[in-house]
Amino acid sequence: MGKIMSLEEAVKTHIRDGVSIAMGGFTGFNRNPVAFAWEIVRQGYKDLHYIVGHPSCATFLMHAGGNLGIHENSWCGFGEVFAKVDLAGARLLREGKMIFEDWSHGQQAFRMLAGAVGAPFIAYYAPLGSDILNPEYDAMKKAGLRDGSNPRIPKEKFIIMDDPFYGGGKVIVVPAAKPEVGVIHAQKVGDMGTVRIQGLTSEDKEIAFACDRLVVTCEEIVSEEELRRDPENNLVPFIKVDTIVEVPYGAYPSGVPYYYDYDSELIKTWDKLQRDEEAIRKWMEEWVYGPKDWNDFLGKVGVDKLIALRASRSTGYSGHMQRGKNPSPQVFTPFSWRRKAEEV
Amino acid sequence: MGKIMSLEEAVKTHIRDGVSIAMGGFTGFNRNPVAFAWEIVRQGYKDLHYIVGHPSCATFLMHAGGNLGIHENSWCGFGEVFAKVDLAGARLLREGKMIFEDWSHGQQAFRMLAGAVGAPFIAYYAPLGSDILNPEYDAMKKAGLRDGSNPRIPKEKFIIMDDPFYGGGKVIVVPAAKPEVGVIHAQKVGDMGTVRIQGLTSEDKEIAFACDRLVVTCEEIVSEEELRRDPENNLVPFIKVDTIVEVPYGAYPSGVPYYYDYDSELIKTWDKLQRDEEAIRKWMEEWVYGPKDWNDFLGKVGVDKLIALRASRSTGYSGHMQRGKNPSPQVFTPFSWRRKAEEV
Amino acid sequence: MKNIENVIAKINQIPDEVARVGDFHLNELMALAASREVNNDDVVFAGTGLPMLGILTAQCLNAPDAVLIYESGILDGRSMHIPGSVADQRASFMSSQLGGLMDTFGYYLQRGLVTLGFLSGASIDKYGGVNVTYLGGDYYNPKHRFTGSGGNSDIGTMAKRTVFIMLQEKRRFIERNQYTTTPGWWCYDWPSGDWKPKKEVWKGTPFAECGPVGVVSNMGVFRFDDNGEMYLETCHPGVTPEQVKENCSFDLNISRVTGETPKPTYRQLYVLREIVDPERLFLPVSLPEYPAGIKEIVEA
Amino acid sequence: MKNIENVIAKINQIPDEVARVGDFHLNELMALAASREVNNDDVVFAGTGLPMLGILTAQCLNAPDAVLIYESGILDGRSMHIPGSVADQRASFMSSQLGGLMDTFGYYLQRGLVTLGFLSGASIDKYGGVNVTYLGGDYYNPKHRFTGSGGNSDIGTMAKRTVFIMLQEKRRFIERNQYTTTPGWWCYDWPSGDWKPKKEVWKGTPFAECGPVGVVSNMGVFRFDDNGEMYLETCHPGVTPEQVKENCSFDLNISRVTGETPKPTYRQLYVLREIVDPERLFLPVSLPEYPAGIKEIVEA
Repeated sequence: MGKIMSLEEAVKTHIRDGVSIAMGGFTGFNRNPVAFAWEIVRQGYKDLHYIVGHPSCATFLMHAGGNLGIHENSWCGFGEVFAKVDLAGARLLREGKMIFEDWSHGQQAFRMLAGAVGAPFIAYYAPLGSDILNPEYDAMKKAGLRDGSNPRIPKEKFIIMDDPFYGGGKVIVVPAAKPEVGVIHAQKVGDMGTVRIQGLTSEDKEIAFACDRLVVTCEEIVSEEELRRDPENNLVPFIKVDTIVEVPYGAYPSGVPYYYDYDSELIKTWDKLQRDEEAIRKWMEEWVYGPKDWNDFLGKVGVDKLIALRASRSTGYSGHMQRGKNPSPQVFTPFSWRRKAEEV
Repeated sequence: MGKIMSLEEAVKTHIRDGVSIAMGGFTGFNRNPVAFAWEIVRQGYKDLHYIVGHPSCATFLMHAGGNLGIHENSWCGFGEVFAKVDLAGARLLREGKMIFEDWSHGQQAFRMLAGAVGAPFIAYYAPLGSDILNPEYDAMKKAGLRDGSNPRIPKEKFIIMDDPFYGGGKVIVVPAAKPEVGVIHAQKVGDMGTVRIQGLTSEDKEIAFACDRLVVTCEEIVSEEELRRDPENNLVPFIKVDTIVEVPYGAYPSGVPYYYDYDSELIKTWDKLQRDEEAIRKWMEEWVYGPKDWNDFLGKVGVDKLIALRASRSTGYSGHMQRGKNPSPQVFTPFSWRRKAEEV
Repeated sequence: MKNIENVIAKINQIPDEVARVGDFHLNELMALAASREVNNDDVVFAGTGLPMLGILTAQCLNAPDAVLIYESGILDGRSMHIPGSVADQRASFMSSQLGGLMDTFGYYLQRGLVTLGFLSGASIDKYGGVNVTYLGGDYYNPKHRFTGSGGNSDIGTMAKRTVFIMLQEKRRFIERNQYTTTPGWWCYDWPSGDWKPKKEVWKGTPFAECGPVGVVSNMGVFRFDDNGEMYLETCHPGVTPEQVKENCSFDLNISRVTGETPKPTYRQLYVLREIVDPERLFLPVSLPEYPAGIKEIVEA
Repeated sequence: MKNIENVIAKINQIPDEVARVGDFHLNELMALAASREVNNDDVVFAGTGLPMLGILTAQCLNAPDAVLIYESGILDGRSMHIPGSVADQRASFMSSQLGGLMDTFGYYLQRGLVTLGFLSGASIDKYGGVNVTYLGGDYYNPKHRFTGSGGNSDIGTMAKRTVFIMLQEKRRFIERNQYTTTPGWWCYDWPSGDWKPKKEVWKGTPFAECGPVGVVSNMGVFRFDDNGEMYLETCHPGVTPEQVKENCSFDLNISRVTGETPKPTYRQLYVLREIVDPERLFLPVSLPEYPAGIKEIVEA
């Protein structure tokens, strides 16, 4: 089909300095397109305009790599159990090396939906009254970016208008998100491009349609026919997919339901390292710039780790990795479910 | 759980004269909540404010029964292969017995989405330039209904505004749809209310969330646990469902994928009868007001018909019913699929 | 019972030569004229009937990669049996995505992914604007009330190109529609209601250049000139430009006629009859017979 | 390996009597204070950590029908293992719907279905407004930059009731936040930026009456009066109202204190420790031991 590429090719084809890009997944826990971000860092593109909610591991790498110029975001951290704050990003912000525009999760999701369905804007009430709407804190306007010259940057961050239909008070109208490139990580993609995602979908469908060119990295390229036997379960149709990259463990250290769990250890390591610029630099040298390719990186991660993270095909997560201070109890009955249904 | 009711109870509980109501499915082909409409006709409610796209069989019964007062609609007919025009509705319109407001499919879908996600309005470009936007043809305004007194009727049919964000010309802003009652017909509903729909979903998810009270009629009430094993495939969560009605063949003569196919014969009969008011009246007497209950109606339809319509659990439709002038060929290979993948 | 594998296998045995007048039905000619509108890279929004026949035939022959969208929520279904409507479960078989109207009108259509729409209408104006709402009487007291827009006005304004299939009658090819459901190249500028070029009314939107590019009637095929006015391109076999003009209320431009609408080939007829609609859901039950040489292959 | 069925079966054997000071950890007290906020008919938007512990405990005891929503797209999951975050696959087990952010922020939250939100913050003002964006320096050059809103400002303004879990420090309980991420009962009226009651700014919307109803800190539990001002309701065991007031920058109203924050019962502690978080993902690893009589039942 001509859609299937290697990771290197895909990044080279779709990324250039200054490109606007959205990425999928949710925090450090679920389907961040990490391998793709890792390869962006290796290829060294600059000044990306990043429009996202919370693909935290991918974001951290690009912060550490200094690849972002504008970052529109609603939650910048790793994931609650690890560390909520992305200090590498905070540093860039403080040093004026990156323009950071704050949104709420709901706003970013609605903006992405508007972009996905071709609407120029969308109405959302929250958070009326918040400093997110403070004109002083419209970082992109302050930087002179809202002059209409960039077709992907709206002339206003938002407008507030009175509901003309139901007399329902004020409502915030936010502009559609229009990233040039979207990157999502899926479990399976058919050889023509049909995308199947298992587990929560975050904003991945909205990103897939809001962007002009979509790259889907995936755990497996499978027969298109397999995915079309139950088309209700496909998230994105093949016509919206420009490039498919098969990259096993491509979301590591975030998790991919039914394939592998998140690696708390690596994310906690990042959290420690980020306090010290030199320490991050060293880590990046060894783990990002050093490896021959993604498989080589996985080789360094090691088999023991990958086996510990192996997800059960029944529950979608690992029953074996230790997450807390005590080991996970082996539970084979959905007890809280049954408690509710039978005992109450 | 207290959610499960009989058809009679469900109609009595949720419908009253003048209530605003949305119904799901698509034309006469797919999951019209026909049994629910049939029972509305039997119980004789008047002046319903009906906000729909195309649930054609259900609509026809309520036209013939004279139950509708306001009808906001984007396509009023049976289904292309039967007859495109609903003459019973046209008659009511002509006689001034029903206010009919024209929309496009896209507008009604977007309006229902806005209602579903709590937005007071939504932006949609089409059909700029059409008589659908002609102020003279705003039937509800003409009838004095846009005075703000009814919280379910917006003060404007639409506004046209300039896109303030991307300089993208004019865009139509349409108000959210806010039906009081929504009725959809599903294949399976869990005993707590989780809804599973197979095949195309039309606007059913949007209707389910846009309405204040949702009735789901279904082919089967099943164990909630069954539907929760693959929650990705559920369309509506149990908290949004107020009433569940198990009514086998509850969408007949429209089809329900994997349960039964549409009955062209009955719909064609309707098309013939609708040309003659007296003929419809007789049909209604015999088939709607006459039967003891829905099962009694099905008894009149007869076993031969129900067996002919039986849907294959593989394809979701009947391989046996004759639809065209020739019998259906028995095909067991998805030939057009394979032609594309292998031969081209 | 026919073995469908054999039916398919024979496509290439049927000669791709032009059929003689008398060997095909007018509906077949029209369906195949529609089929020629489909490019291999098109994403097509198709309604039921002749357009569906045309596109399914195109997928078998000239445009195997064309993608079909049914407005009910189906993308690229590969039906084993011809759907009776866009919402027939048969339409969803082996589709890439199966969703609902937000998918088709939002994620696909308003997102700008649809390149070709096939529509019909009760009447069409000289700029390709279409009425599917009512004819006769007035809006509130119509003589003939039709279904209303459905997806007609959405698709007709936002698909890159639209082709209409129409019955050729004086009352259907008109100067201005009584009700413009689907704007053509000229339309109303609300709230003033001024009649203006679509490109002006839609200026700045992503859809200003989208609109009708062809009409297939039972008498000929029509195109639109740079001013958005309809002109006759070809006449169906046996029809003269003057006859077409007589069946138009507006002053049809017949100065650019290039000749006759191409007749179907036997291979096209074979695909249409034996593969696309063997059930005769949309094709008439009595069709002209194949000539002897071809009949032999078909029945072998 | 423990048999989880036995662990559950023992819930009712553990006495529901109030634990003595020393038999529980402060975090447990806080989680259980959160748990008491949950009504049986609540639809709860919960974040990770103490709120999750509180709600999962409530589902086992006082509010079995309460419905939990994780903002990532999960409704009513019934986890076998405590999720490490709202996007942990563990959170989706046996859920009623598994979708994405449009489901949670659109179909559930802005649609008005969420009755209770549990949130935290870096600082809180006396009207319950919260900052999760930055502290120190200024917006463009922050001393401490945090995650930013996430769902905090959405949930905090559109859930019917919101309860915040906060660390009690002078710099965190303040007159006015340096940055108001999530408005409380007073907030900014943009574009003027006037500071006004939320009920005025949000007047006419479906959410004018939604807002903070409680704060649980490590020293006490707070409520809001009719003017939307925070007051102290109870102090945790061993803490005086004056000590709480000292750890507040604004002039805390301590005139309405009703007494001590209820101490956990042993049954609550058992559920929290053995059923909700046996992995000690959020609870400290070293917790006070059960008293002998209870230990016997637990270990049996």
